[in-house]
Amino acid sequence: MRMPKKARTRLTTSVLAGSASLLFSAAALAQDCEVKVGMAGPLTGGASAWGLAMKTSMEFVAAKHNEAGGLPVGGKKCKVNVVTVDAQCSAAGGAAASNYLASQNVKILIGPVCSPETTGFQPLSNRHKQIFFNSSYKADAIGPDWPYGFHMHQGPKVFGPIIIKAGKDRFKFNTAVVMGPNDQGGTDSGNQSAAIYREIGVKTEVEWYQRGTTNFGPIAARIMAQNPDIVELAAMPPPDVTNLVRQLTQAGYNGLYGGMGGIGMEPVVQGAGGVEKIKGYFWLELMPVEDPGALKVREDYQRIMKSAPTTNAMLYTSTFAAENILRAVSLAGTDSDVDKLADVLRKTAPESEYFGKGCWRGKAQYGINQEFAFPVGMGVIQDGKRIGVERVNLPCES
Amino acid sequence: MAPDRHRDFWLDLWGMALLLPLLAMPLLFKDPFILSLTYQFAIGVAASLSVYVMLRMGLLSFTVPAFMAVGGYAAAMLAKSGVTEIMALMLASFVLPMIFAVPLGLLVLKLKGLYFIFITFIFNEILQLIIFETPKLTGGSDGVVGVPAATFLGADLGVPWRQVFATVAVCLIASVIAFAASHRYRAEFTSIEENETLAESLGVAVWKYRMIGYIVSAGVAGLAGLALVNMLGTAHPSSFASWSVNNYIAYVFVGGRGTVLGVVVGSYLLIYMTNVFNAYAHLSAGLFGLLLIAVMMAAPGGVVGTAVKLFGGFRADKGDAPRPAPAGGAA
Amino acid sequence: MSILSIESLFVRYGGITALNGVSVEVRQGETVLLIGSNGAGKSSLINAVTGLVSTSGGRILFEGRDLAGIPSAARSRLGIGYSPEGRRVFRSLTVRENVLSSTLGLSRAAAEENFAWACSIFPLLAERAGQPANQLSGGEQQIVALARAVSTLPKLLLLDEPFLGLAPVWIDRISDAIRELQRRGTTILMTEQMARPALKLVDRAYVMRGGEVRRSGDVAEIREEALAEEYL
Amino acid sequence: MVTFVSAGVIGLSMGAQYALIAIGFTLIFGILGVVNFAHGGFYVLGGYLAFTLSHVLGVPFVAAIVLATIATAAIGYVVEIVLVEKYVVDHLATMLITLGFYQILITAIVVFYGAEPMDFSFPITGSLRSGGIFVPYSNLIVFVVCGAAIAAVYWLVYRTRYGIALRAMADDGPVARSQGIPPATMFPMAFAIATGLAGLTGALVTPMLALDPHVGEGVLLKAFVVVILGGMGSIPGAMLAAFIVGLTEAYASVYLGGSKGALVLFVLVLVILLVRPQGIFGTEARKA
Amino acid sequence: MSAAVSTLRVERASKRFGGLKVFEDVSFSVPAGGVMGVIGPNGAGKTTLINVMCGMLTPTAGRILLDGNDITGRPFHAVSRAGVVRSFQQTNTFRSVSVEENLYRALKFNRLADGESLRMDDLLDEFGLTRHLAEPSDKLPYGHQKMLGLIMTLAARPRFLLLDEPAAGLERRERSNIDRFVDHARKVLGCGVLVVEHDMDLVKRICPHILVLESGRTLAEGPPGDVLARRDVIDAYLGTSAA
Repeated sequence: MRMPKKARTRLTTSVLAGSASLLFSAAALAQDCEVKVGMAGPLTGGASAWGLAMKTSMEFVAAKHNEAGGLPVGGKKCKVNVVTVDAQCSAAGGAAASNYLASQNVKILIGPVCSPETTGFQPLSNRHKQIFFNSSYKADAIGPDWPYGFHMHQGPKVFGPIIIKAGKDRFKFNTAVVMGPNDQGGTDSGNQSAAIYREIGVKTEVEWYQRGTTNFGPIAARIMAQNPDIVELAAMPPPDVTNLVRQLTQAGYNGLYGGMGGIGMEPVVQGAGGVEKIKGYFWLELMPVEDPGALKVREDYQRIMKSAPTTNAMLYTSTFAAENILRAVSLAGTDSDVDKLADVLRKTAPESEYFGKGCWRGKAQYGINQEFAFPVGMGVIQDGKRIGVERVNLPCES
Repeated sequence: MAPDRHRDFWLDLWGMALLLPLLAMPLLFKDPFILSLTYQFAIGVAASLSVYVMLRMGLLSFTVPAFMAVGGYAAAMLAKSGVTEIMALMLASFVLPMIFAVPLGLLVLKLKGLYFIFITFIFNEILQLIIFETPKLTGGSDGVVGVPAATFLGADLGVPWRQVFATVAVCLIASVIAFAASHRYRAEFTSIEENETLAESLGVAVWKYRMIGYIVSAGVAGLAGLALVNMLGTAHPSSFASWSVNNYIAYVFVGGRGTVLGVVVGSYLLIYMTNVFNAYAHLSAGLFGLLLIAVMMAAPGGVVGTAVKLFGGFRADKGDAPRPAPAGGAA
Repeated sequence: MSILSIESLFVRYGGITALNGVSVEVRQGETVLLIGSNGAGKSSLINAVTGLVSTSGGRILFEGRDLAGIPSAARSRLGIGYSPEGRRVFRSLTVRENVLSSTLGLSRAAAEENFAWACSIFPLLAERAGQPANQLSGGEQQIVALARAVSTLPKLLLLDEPFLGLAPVWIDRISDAIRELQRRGTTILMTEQMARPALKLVDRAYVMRGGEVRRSGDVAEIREEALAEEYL
Repeated sequence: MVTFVSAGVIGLSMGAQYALIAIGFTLIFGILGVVNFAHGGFYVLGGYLAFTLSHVLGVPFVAAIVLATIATAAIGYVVEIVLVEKYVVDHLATMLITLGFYQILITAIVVFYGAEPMDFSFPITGSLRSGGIFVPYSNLIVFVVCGAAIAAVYWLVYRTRYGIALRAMADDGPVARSQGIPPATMFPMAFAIATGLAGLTGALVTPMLALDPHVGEGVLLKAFVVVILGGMGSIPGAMLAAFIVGLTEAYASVYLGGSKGALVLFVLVLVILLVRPQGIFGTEARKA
Repeated sequence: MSAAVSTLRVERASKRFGGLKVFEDVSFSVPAGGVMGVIGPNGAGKTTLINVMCGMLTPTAGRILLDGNDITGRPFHAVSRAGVVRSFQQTNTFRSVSVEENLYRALKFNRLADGESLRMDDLLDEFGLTRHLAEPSDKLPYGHQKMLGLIMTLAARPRFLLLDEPAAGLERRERSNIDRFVDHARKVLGCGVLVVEHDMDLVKRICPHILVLESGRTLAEGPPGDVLARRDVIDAYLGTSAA
């Protein structure tokens, strides 16, 4: 959990960093070798927790290389610069972000995050030839239409059946309510989860609420009236999860929770008021967060960035994506020849200093093999006890 | 003659003239950032002119995103159904919002001040919810995606520079309509704003002009919606979010609420700064807020309004002409 | 001794010269009347003293102190009570609240004591204490406005058109109330168009017209025929 | 039946919270004529201050809430003097200025605390139960505190001379000044009371709901809805409308779902306003 | 265009606001080309009477007839178009714009092609406004603003003018401008004029016929010489008291 101890220093540093980068970008940085990578995502507004987690992860990996003297590119060691842009969680913002990064000659980036952003970004990525690693749960997050689009983690369609099946085996549930906000970010993920629950024979209702709902009391009462065995929370942003679980707990809800989309453990535990209050929760971790590699990420982050890493689950996947982006630049010997970069990416299996090797997948679902296939984690809380996060291997397709 | 009327006309004309270079931008530049700014400018100006038209009568309308959505979705659905001719799209996205404006206008135009603001704001919220609740018609929260590029007399406008050009052209037409209407009815509009009772005593049918203004404002917003949809290839609810109207209103006020030039300058300034700020990640919103406060405190009449006040001779306080009664005054 | 002396005061707004070098004197303990028809500048003068309109020339001395630059609220606290033209009671407040509204500068005990005192002069206040002021008749509202103005025990009471729009029976009642205040030693500067009832209440009068003082003097010197001439 | 009663209980609890937020909002409007776009921001600020005090500095929860309330009030006081006072005659300028301030405030919170939701929880958990009907203790406490705060505001506004002065100010500013009511102190005080109420609500409610930098927007929207429904500037109107909105939202959400429930609420508000444009307790449409 | 026996008639009109009655059962008529004065102490209901006649307010009872046609309840602007035009007590110009723009607007709002020249220029010259055409109207001396507002009413080609305290705020020497304005309106447009006024000299000068309102009732009616000498009228102004 983040404490505001160093808040003042952080404010000062970010203001300084802001003004410094203003100066530098103006002076066009006359250094002999520089690599530019980008980040686009929601940096302001309600979804900014995700965007900011991605941003800091990208900056962390870049700083790590810079600390080691630079990223080796074609025999030289290059300074890594991260260009970030706020895509504002809207389609127009996504499009503007693509244009902005193109004008900054950024050809490879991490993001966008929100489904609307991705909707706006995708068509322009073709035009500007930008490799982007998006993390949306859009049904067509990647696809043959956007050859430079990569997906930095799998969607519910991939891990969902495995984890929900495992969950069902463990907890035996027959009725489910899938919750989500009534915008694209919510419905994309919610509908996919609902489909999977239905596929394995669980009677499933979908409940949409208005984005910006401040009090989930009434919705909790509605769920209580439906009396499901399990409430699936994956489509909700973390504060909403906490809010809903709190209301459900108080309403005397005694059922299970599912977290099929990377919300992690904290929001549910926060909401329930402690692990011991939860009858059963199984959730997806986009990375196996209890592997030693994950702990190492946090350690290194703290050391290099001089601040605590975010609690957001996106930290690990973003770090993984950032590592692979820089690795591809290094291998391809360029940060601007997009086709060469894409080629390198497709041909080499993804690999991480922290998490080891992965592979590519996506052909069957999206028609294009550009999604990281990497073991995910399945976390379980049962009868008030944290059972742990176990590694779940996902099939490669390459 | 009347120097003030003419000066305002010239200021408005200068505003329109400042829009023309936007047409040249796609021909001259390839830099995507410049092109991106170009179409954002064009759409921003058209949307804020929709606010401006109503503001000429002293009404601050928050319905702009809703009308933009009506126009944008109309165009998207039409294009999806195979009609991609931009003239037809423009007709649809101009006329349909105007038709919507008639019953809405009958409902709200008797209101004034904050009640008008709040009710028009509620329209936006309702529209967002209606879009969500009608997935068959509007694509719900996913919006209408894969909208084919518009054509002009059979020529494909999908090529990037043409797309920007077409967007700018649509917005320019919208701006000309707003400009023309605000001039055709300038005397009536500004009289209603300044002294409604006197205007009425001289025979002005106030409700009629309010309705005309509202309808024109709706049509102009609809065209801006078309431009946005054409640019993104998507009619997406996030493009028409309620809070986006705050931006358009800020453009008008920061530039100067009295003239088209003010609207154009405000839009250019704030859209450019937003793009610059967006690179400052999570600080961007705060920087925008700082800019807003700085301008409102340093130049309460907006940039143009204040410049006119400083350099523009006798007709000083046009930019912020009729100040509302002081708080707690006889209400 | 002069409690209020106004020296060649000018007030201009919106192109109108409302006061054109007017001098008025009010001495401790007396009641002075400003009389004249609409637009004579009576209310402008009163409002210049309360600070609600700004002056563009001349001086206003209250107990020898120049009021220039002192905000309206502070003038009230110096001891200037004011009952505005048209009464302007706080419509959403009750009668009691109206009377207490001006007592912010006093201690609670003092405020309550003064309210009780006002009730003793105007029994109506006690009867209607809890009623919203907008439910009262014009005459009753005038009583409330008067009570509001005197509940701070001001050194000088400014009374702007207390009879405006009132029926004769109410004019008498308001007159009685003013007499009661006089008995208790209140110094009053009042304006009125209704010359006859007003003149019965005052020691001296200034006849105003077109922003200027046309004549002034003791009540005996102001003849009715002359007044009729000013009006009709 | 159980659901019906539960929804009612929840609706009342939400109504109390909305009332507290909306009273402040309407107070500022009624007295200064300012639409405070930063009102939701003060709610968020109250939450973060209470969180910092109680969870970081270890101040007892009750004291943390009191301190957070006082601090938001103090900040509101300063904001009025520095940003609002000079532009108070121009509704539109103050609208944009408070909007700008809101954005700065939220950005500062993101910089200090990050965008992640805080682990801020109410010290008391559990529910009062009876035959399937439940009332969470936290809700009960919030309801009681909100009720007490509303009563306190009511007392302040309707039973003290200070409150009389505030209402007199809202009723007829110039006459109020002439009766010795100084705007230079009343305006910032009114602003401080209002922002203090928002801060109190935030401090009290965010541990029960959720605390992240952006929860203020939904709150501001609710304040809008309540205040127009009740009549701009009317405190009793805001109280009544808050409960109408709370109950409507609760019942519509429970029986129709969250999304349709919101639609029902907005349409209801629209219909009421078309029948009674000045709001339930509004007297006349004030020009802006 | 003006009919031979054109009149503006108020028939048994009453107006109340809630429980408060402003005037009751007032009847009179203004003949074309005639000038009628309405006087009375403050609060007598004079301005409300004009508001009712011009369509800004609807009377609680009674009718307003223009040439025998009922115009009661017609919208304000429509009454103006029909030829019953009012002026305002306070400044009655568009303050932020120039004199010329004010006149331009007034004419633009009433594109009435027919009819002889309004000869507004004569009045502008006469009242010294010609050299101020380019100035914003709120920078003019009050007297000029007031006259400008009156001239603007002519643009509507009124057949009946309702003047609400035209002389209020004017300096003594400027008041004869009102006489000339009324004269002009009658000569050029054949206007009937109703004047609410406190300046009795002016009333005596221009009104052959006056009506005295007191507390919402007609107290007296007739030629000013007779009416103003009446005891009850003097009492109404100076007040009476039982004491």
